[in-house]
Amino acid sequence: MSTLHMVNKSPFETGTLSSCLKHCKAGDAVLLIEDGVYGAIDGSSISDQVKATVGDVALYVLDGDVSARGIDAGKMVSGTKSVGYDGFVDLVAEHDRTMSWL
Amino acid sequence: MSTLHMVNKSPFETGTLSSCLKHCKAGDAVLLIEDGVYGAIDGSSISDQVKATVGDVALYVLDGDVSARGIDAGKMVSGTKSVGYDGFVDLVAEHDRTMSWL
Amino acid sequence: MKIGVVVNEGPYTHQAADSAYRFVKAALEKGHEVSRVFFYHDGVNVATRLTIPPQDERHIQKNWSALATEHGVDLVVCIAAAQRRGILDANEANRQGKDADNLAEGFRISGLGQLIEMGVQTDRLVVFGD
Amino acid sequence: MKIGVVVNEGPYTHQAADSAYRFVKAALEKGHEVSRVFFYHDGVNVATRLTIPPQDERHIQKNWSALATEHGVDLVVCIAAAQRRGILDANEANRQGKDADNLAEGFRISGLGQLIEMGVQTDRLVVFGD
Amino acid sequence: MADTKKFLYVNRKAPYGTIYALESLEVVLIGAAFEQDVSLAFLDDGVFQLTKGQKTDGIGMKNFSATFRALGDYDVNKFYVEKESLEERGLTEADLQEITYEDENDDWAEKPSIRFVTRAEMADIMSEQDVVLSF
Amino acid sequence: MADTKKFLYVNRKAPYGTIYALESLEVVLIGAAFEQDVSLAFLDDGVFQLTKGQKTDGIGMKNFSATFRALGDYDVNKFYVEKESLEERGLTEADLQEITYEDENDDWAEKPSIRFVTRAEMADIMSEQDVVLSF
Repeated sequence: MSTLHMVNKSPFETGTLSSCLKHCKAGDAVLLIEDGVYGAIDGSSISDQVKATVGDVALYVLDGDVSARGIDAGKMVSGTKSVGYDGFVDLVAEHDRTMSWL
Repeated sequence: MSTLHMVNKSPFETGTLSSCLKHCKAGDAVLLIEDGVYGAIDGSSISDQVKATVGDVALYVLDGDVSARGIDAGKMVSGTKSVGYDGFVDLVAEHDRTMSWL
Repeated sequence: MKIGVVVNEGPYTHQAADSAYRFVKAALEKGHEVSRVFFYHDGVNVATRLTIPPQDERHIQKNWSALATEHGVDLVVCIAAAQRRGILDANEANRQGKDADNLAEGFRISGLGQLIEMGVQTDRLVVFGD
Repeated sequence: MKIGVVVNEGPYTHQAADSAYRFVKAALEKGHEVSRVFFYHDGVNVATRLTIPPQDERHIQKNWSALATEHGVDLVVCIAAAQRRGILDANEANRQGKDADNLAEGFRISGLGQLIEMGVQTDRLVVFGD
Repeated sequence: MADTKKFLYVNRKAPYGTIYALESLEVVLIGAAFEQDVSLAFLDDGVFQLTKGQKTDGIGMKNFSATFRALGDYDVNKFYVEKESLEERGLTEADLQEITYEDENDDWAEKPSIRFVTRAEMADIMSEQDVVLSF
Repeated sequence: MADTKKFLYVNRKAPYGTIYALESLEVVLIGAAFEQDVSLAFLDDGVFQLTKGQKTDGIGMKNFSATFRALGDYDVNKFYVEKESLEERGLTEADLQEITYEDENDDWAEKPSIRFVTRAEMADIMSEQDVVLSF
């Protein structure tokens, strides 16, 4: 039994990603979409918190949103997995529930 | 020459108030409206930053927004001034420019 | 798998309606059943047929309407949210004494019960918003 | 003093249109001149005459229209933002081949130049948004 | 009942500044008729929805805070409020309104609907749901 | 010119997730015809508007990042970008696209439009304006 958490907001504008990470359980996954993908940038003011969670919790980014925002794959937190919309659908199916952090 | 800064967002949801305070100059005023009025609550995770700024910078809250949200006057950071919409208009007139932190 | 989708924000202003559209298309292509999409809050604004986006931009309403026509996806607009925001079908306009309506093809107006029902009947619920 | 006002969010969803309305009323009561209010982004959605808010809620569009009628405030809706969101007057609907229009009384549709002009001509500009 | 599901309504936004809190409550009211196992989560700015003493005359908006107190009559009586969210906002449990329900399994005794939970407990509650609705 | 005012467009939001960045740019383009003294401020998430290498095919939205490079032709060439905002976001100056203008007062020499400023300098710039437009 695991949860797919979706975060669509920049972690530098809102506390949404931070709150999400504090409510994840081992085996859960976090999918960053839209402005949420900024949360995967390494070397930022939030990246230490992200790195402390990743491992027990899988971190995904939606590739179209990453490319749109000009974020280089090399700039992302190590272990971040990139998926397309088809991978997004698989993640929804694989987890028991989806929770949107709006 | 001074600026009236307006903040309408909760400081616990977004970094807007924090960013605003970092860009204030002595003689400026900050007016908290809508969900921004939560920024005046004392004893919160943001109140130290607010208190460090108030003095050089005047802090106002819009009273209708405070009452709507059930915030007791006694719970607010010392030095916070309460105004109505007429006081809001005066603040706009008294300062050389108004800057909305959206 | 049966997937339900909720759209909480209006077109163009937030990406939510775009993200949801791409998600639904991908789910259908993978063979999942997306029986219903529920539009709530400003999401009801997706359903107006009066938008005229610039020619070099995507037409969000038409994209959604095509999903209804081509895949039979049930596009439900919450009536209470729609009335607050001025989204009406011909029946409602008539009943409320309004001189115009603006609901686009493929959308229908109904109650919040349709959202709960979707939650009960689907295997997964995905919410797109702000 | 001449005050210009910008409204960047739609009705009911965000408080911006309410706050701006109360501000404008207070400014007029104090004898200031509020010659124009410019509606941009989702703010254009304030201008639809098709809203039917619950009876125990304020009617945001009618509040604004009354300011135009009673105080001559010029309520300008940005044409580009309005077209993206499906806000049209009868002329535009006709020109664009749309079968309905929804602009409320007291509002007029015009270009972004009216926003810049307002900035140039007023002593203070106050922006309400999200 | 075979098709009873655990529904969680997640409230993370403050009232009045945006409509999400009000329209979320409208869903809860309608949803009550469906006889599902309903819980409400209040965390982050969502805890502000439950403050007592809300008076909206000054902003011309409808005060909907009393509606929370009516939910007990519809068997909606699990309000989980996160303690850490309160603390970060300078609030205590005493700043929230009292919300009760009558327990039909305990001779209609009046009991508090609000249950204060830690962040870890909130995470557990989230992980036990069938359907999570966020607004 | 008696009625030339100092206009500041404040950009604090990321592109694509919301429309504010795009529609703000549309105002700047129209405003350029009014021959005012225009500056653009990029701070907080607004700095993300200027990243290079944006490719929007995967989300079906219009890529408007090239439009910033056209603003120099309209005498809009003061792009103030806050250094602290970049750093907090894990960005460096090299992550932003190059934006230049031709200086008519210096034999049309090509010069950078982006000026990197500290937070304190940004506060000074804000305090010198006649009109501040935020989106």
